[in-house]
Amino acid sequence: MMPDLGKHTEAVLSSYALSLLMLVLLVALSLWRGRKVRAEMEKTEQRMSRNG
Amino acid sequence: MTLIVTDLAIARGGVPVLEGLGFALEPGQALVVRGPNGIGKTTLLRTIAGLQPPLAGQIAGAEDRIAYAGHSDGIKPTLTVTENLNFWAAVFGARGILGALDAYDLHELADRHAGNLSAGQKRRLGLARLLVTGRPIWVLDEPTVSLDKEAVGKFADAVRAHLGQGGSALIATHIDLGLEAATLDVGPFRAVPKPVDDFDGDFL
Amino acid sequence: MIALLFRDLKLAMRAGGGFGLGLVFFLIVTTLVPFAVGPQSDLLASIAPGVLWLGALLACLLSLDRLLALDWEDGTLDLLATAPLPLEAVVSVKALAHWITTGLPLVLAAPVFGVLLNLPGPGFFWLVVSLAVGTPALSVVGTFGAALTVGLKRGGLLLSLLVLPLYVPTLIFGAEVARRGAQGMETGTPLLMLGGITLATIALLPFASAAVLRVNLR
Amino acid sequence: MSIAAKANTIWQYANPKKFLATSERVLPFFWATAAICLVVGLVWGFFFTPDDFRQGSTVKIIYLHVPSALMAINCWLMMLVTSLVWLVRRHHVSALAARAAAPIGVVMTLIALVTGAIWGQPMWGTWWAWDPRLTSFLILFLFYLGYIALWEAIEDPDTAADLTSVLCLVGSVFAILSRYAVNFWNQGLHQGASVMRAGAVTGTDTTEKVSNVFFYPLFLCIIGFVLLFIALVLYRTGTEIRARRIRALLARERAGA
Repeated sequence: MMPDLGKHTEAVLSSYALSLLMLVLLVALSLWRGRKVRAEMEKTEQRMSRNG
Repeated sequence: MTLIVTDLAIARGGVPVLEGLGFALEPGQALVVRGPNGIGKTTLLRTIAGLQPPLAGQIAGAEDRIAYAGHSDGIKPTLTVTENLNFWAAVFGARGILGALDAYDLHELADRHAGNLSAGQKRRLGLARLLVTGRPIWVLDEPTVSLDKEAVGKFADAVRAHLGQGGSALIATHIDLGLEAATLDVGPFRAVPKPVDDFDGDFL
Repeated sequence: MIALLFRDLKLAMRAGGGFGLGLVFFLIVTTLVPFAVGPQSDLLASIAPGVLWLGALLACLLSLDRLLALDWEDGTLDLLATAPLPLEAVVSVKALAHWITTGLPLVLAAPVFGVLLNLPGPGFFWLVVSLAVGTPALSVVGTFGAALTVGLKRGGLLLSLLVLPLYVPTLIFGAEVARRGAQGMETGTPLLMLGGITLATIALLPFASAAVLRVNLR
Repeated sequence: MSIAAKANTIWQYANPKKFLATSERVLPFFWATAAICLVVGLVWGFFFTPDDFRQGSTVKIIYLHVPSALMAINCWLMMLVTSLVWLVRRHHVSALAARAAAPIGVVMTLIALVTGAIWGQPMWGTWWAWDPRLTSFLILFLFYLGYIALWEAIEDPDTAADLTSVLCLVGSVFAILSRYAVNFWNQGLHQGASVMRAGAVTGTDTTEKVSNVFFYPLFLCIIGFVLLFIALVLYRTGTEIRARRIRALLARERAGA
């Protein structure tokens, strides 16, 4: 299954690993912050509409 | 020329504080702005001075005719009193500074470095600056802070003289200056918040 | 405008260090470099143009955060904004005053520091020329950075981060002129580019600086 | 502020609420297609393309390097456009979109730099060379950092939007200048990159057929990066809008109290 990468195995694998890691981190952080902010906004809106 | 403000709305830090505010300030008149702390008096004066744009409404007759004095006086501590005044006179392309020194009794201090002045003396210097601008409309934010009774009297005299020459003044202050001035209470113009459940381009 | 220029110069003289600070920093850089890279004179000669340019640039950067911050703190900028001077003129004059107090002394002192770094003979002329043509751009760009960060409490580091990439073209062409001059090569193209950048920044950037300053004042 | 609410104009999305509603509807589509394109493109490129005869298996790095480099530049372009829209038309969503895009640009620039360095090591025998293209990306990286730092440093969001927009404008001009200056300064090792002629990238270029082998998966990866970028920008802009709304609500609460 794994293609033979010859003498450059480390270079190719590490660049894939690092790049994908960075992409996944970016997406995960975006989603995490998005969820948090959304929940916080709903909480604030509710509190303020209750208090007038 | 009259300063006319119509239907003015202003915001501080993105939150509307005053709205629907309007008045006219004729030459020779003074108008004292009153209102509780934090209602937006400083913001109002800065808006009229052209330092920040209004949310809505018009300000007519203000362009290049306003001398503004805020909380800080723009005094350089390493320059002498004379040098400070001369600088502003040159910037405004105005007449000499002797009248300004007279009005606030600054002759004795003329060669002192502004850094060695007391707070009240600095304030007098800051107010003297208004006289060298040659501008007809004074917009003053708490001008009497750190002035003693005598200096407040001098200030009132200077404003009276200014009004007598056809100038006008818009003053935010809490003390009674003994001027024959109309009062503008900004309290009733406090901005009414919009309902919470809807929001548009301004997020409110 | 002239009044503003004279006031700024007077302030720089009185405050002490206005003129001196940049020069002292320049001196520190040129003295430390040989300790760091070794005393071989041919090595020093080959890196001298670059080091001198870098020293000038850093000395410029060092004095930027005082450029507008002092006038901001004591309310002078508010008052200047309501004065008959257009803000574009104010920032241009400020940049000019900064150049006279920082850039000009560096240009004049550069040959002395060139001796310290064993700069080859023909390099002196081109070093002075390139600094004279290039440092005004440093002041104007720096004024833009100072206007961006003027309202911030700790704007110093941010100012450097914002201004550094903007200094790259000037540094490249300026150091290139000095380097080619030192090696006795033709300097026309980079010198033209350097002059072009300087003229363009002087002509255009004050508008951006004034716009940014207006935003910061409101 | 009056909202240009004419139907069928792009400006209706300047209304934050409208933007949130619409982006919520289209986001699943973008996430899904981005994932499909990226997975298919990368798997195809990694497992089912031959090695280049000169560069060996390192040619596979191209499927990450070129798309991320493209997006690093396109992201800045997008920020430039949205900054201009904010300065001219004062639509808050536009400024917030620029803010939301900047960290994506940073990551793209980083990926391009890191993969470039890893690729450069076996090819040029060095991790880092002051090659014009690499240097330009380093400068771009600095621009991104400065831009984000300025956003973070300023309290008032409208002031921050104005200042960062002007910085983006001025920065763009200087970025182009730097590109030219850096080219002049060092002619460089990096091959001329015209992605649309993939043969040139691999250096083989013997027949159209060979280059196509690399080109199709590369094209798919580029599409995937573009879609991922769009999805991220839409999502993150929504987050910024909500954060802004919280801020406004809290500010109003303080003012009212």
